[in-house]
Amino acid sequence: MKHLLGVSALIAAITLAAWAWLGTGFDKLLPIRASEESFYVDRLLGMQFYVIAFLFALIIGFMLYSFIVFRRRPGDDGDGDHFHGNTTLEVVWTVVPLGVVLYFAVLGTGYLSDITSPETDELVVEVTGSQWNWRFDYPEYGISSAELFLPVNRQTVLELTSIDVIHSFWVPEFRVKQDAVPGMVHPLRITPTETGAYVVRCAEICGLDHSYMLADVSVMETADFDAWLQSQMAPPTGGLAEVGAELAQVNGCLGCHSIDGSENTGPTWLGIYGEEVYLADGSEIIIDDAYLRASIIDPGSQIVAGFENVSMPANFGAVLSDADLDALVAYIASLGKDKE
Amino acid sequence: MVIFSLGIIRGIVGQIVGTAVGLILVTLIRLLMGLPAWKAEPAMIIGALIGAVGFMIGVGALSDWFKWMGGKETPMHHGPPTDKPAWTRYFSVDYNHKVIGVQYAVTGILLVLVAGSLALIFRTELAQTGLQYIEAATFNTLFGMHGIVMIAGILLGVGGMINYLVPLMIGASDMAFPRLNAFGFWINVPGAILVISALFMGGWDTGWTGYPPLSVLAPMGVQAFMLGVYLVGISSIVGSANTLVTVAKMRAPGMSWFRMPIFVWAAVATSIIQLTATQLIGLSFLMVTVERVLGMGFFNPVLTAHAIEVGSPPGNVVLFQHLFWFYSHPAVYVFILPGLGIISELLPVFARKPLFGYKWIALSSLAIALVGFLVWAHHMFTAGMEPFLRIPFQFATMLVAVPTGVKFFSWVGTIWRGKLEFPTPMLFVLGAISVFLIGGLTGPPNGTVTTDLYLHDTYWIVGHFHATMFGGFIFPFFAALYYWFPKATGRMYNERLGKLHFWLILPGFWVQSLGQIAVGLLGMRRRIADYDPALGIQNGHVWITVAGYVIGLSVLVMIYNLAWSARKGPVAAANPWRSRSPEFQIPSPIPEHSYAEAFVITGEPYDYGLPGATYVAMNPSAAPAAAD
Amino acid sequence: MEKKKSSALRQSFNVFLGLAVLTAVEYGVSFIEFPTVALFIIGLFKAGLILNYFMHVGLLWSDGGKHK
Amino acid sequence: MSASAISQAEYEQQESANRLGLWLFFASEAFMFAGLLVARFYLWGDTRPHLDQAVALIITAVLLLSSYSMNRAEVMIAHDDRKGFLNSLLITAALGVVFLIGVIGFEWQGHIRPTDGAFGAVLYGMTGMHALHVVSGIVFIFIVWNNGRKGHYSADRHWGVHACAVWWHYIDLVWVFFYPALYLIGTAQ
Repeated sequence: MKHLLGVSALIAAITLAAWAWLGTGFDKLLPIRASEESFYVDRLLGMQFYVIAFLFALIIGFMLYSFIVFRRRPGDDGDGDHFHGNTTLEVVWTVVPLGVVLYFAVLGTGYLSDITSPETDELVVEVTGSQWNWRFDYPEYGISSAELFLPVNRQTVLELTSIDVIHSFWVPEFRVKQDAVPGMVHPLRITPTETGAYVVRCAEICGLDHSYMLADVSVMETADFDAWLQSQMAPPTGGLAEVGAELAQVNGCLGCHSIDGSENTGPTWLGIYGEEVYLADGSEIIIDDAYLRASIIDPGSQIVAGFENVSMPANFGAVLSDADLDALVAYIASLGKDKE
Repeated sequence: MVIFSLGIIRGIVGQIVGTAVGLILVTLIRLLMGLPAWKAEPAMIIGALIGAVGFMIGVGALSDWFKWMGGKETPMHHGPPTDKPAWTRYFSVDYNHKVIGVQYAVTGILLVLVAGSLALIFRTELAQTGLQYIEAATFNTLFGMHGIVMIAGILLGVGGMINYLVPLMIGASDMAFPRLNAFGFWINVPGAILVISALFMGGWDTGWTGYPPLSVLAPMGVQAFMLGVYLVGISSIVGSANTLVTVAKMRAPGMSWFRMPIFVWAAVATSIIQLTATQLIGLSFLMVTVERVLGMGFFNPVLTAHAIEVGSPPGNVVLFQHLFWFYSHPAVYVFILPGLGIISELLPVFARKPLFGYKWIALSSLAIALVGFLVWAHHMFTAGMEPFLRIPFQFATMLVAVPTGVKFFSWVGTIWRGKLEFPTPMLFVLGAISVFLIGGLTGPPNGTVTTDLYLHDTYWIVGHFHATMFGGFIFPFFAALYYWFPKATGRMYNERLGKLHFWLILPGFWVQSLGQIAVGLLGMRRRIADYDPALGIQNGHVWITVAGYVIGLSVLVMIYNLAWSARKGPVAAANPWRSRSPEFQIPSPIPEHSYAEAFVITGEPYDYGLPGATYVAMNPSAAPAAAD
Repeated sequence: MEKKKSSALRQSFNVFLGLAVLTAVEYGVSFIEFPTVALFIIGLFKAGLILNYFMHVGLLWSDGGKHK
Repeated sequence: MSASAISQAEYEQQESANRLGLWLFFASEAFMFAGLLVARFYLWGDTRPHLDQAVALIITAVLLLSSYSMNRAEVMIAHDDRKGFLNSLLITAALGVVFLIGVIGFEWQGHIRPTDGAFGAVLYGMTGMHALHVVSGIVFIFIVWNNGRKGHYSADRHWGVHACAVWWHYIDLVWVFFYPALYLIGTAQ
């Protein structure tokens, strides 16, 4: 009995110290909360941390106490007390933890439905991942962007997909994440609560430049967001080549194809138009409009020598319209002329 | 040539010859079919498979079976080779389970060292933001290689403990199938060679999980890695079948299921998982292989024109994850259950008390193994599987906490009111409990969908996972090495160096683990070569890296200690720990044929502190016959 | 001895006949609207016949394996 | 192995361990075959490709017949009829070869190619994996036949024959589930 009192006091002391530390320090363990979802996640995580702190104290308390009080004294090589177990205790420490985990599972289920349920008047943003680029489309407004702009305090449903490998959309300040899977569209609902600048970080290993698969996020006041929409919906002022430059940016072409002649994963676009090049199969061709169009739609068909091991997503044909292709080709052609 | 008397040398030559044969064969077939003669990947696959067979033929693991096929008899040879030095048996096919156990354990330690060194390379890179020492492509290969070599090393370590200990503990003369046992060990060697050779085939950038479509697009190294895993998987399957038959059929008289040493229960639970689930990682990797080589689109969402014409549905990348995790989740229980068995085995000895709640601990191992089959999809909460599946898998996952908790509480019950002594094995057991506690308690937040949506694919998971592996395998494995060292070598290790090892690795690991958890909470993603300093995780990474080096140093201390003590250490007593277990009732080192005469079990295994209680009656012919 | 042999051969043939009939039934069942469950149940029956008569699964239990 | 040096009791004890080991291997393989079935239902759902039903029925019948002849072989050796045993074995192997010809020579020459999306992948994956096991069974039969020819088996000691037979039936058992999954369940596209 004396021992049980002692160990209880030790456990209580460790638990209270841990709880006191959690009370002040929990928020510092995590990034700021910038979405409604983040408050749900943090509340559940906080509750779990308090229980974890107690369980940690429970086991460590018993162990520390035993090390000190039940250690073998020098010269004593006798045995400990002989008891085999206690069925009541075993049942208790099976049933009580069962109750606790079930409680948390039920709680978690409720929270999950809170953070995944749709609201009316959602803003729809289509998010497309590709190696190593994020592209954001606003289908209601016909806008594409390389940066994610969101209005504050309005639920947005991100419809995630990928055109090559699996990526994962994650903004730590928003907490929730969802994989962008090729061949599927998965929704992720976010209601930003703080204006400011954040970063999308790809959370699923997606190849060479996975670490750098980032995109800027800007959460704005509703009026600012509307203004941004208006500016984007205005018809393009520049020529076809400017539209193409924009498209190259949004679709992540420039991740692999440089426009200044520097070496990268794919061939540089500088001065490429009108050039004679050797293909991987040894034949020689001239890079013209037809070749460029064909290579965007089916990159594997005519690979330039030296780039045999590079794989470009094979389904840009599905995401780019004919007009888009014209603009892109015009843009590449404009880079060719500069060199001449 | 004297050197060819070593099986392993013949095996490697066999693997080289076999690989060459495979390369030539594929090239010839392609020529005959009128295709371009050289295509690297099919040639490499066939070469690797024939190479593996070549290794097994060369090392001599198939010789007896070939004779059986011809109807010849092959008497079992037991004992050191007669025509060459005794140490050569460790480098050749040997059928004694104690030799095979040592082969497993030493190879396992070697692989763990390789994998740990790889980790230190990319850990050094991560100490600062930006890329200083290695390129992103190298980094990506290294963490995948670290993962899979570590897994192979741990599987071999588990195999070492089971092969060495299970027959000794149940009083069997050997494993049920000694030749299969040797085969099971040796197939790991070409497997490991293949995995490591991936480094020279362009590496791969998918991590050890090999998710398609990335693994379909990755360099050829991914193929070598998957084939290597396939071979290691064969070892798991035949080894576990062997263990289960041994335990079922070869227990000493009087040893009922609930009188077995508790480690045997852990071995049974582990073997059940290995026997069955391993098939599915093999299948999932095989599917990736045929998709890469033959274009079979299990996981390809894009259809060809002809596929649309015949009305085929597309492939589905999530299918891979279901198949893969059906093994790879239970696999972590394969790693930890034997470790937890070691903890339960050693605590009573050093607390001088019966194991608290023997039956509950025994059955909790089975419960963990069985529930472990129902939780795989908790790795896929964000993966885009059917959303309704998330809830049942969340509940099933939380259930794992219950039998795990039973173990913790029973351990506490075992040391409570004991007379604790703290030699190195006991220190490692207690350290294991503290480390596994971190791993266990960080589990439920990942098992709950809502919080996992944040924690998934962050360093929190890395911290959680390493804590379960160190607490569930590495620490108990070290405890086992020190504890059974006198039985295996007949000499004692150096206690001072043992304690130095412990007092380096314990704080080292705590810092590393808590550091990983902390940077993960702040937003550090897994598997990235470079991170954003704006997250405020730079200092955390420095701590983790330094701690990683301390852990590495401590392991070197252990290796020096064990290698030196095996030859120069003081001669060990038969039973240095005053254990009741059968293997401690016979001389150190254990003779070639462990038990001169079969023993009889007459009592409970852990009756420390009960005067006059016997467990093992070593001379049954002299003692009164026991009731069976 | 010869008697036992012929009875064993007869049993073997009867099991074969049973399996053949069940396969024919399977083929017929596949033309009804939702055959999956029915096919699965017939499959289990066939598996049971093979396991019991052809593979002698019972030997696993009957031959003991205890130390003699 | 026909080790005459050991007693009948020892032989039976070893056989009992062998049998358990073999069945554990079956349990293991069952998970792999189940994984293929899972892939089929996950990817195909309630559809299936148009396949040649006649070929399917014939090869299924051939495999069933081979199971019957394999069972006969085992009954024969259990009653010391060596000639009948060897003949039945050869018939079984021949039927196995016919099955392989059916799969590779006819089924695989249909309009579905391996590269045809989920249809091609699953069809060739399942039949290919099964055919690989049939090949292993035929090799096993020839080893047993060769040893049987040399008189290595007796009514009391024929574990090798038993193992071979059970392995062959196991391959048939897998086809019991593969056949409806590939050819009968779902709507043909």
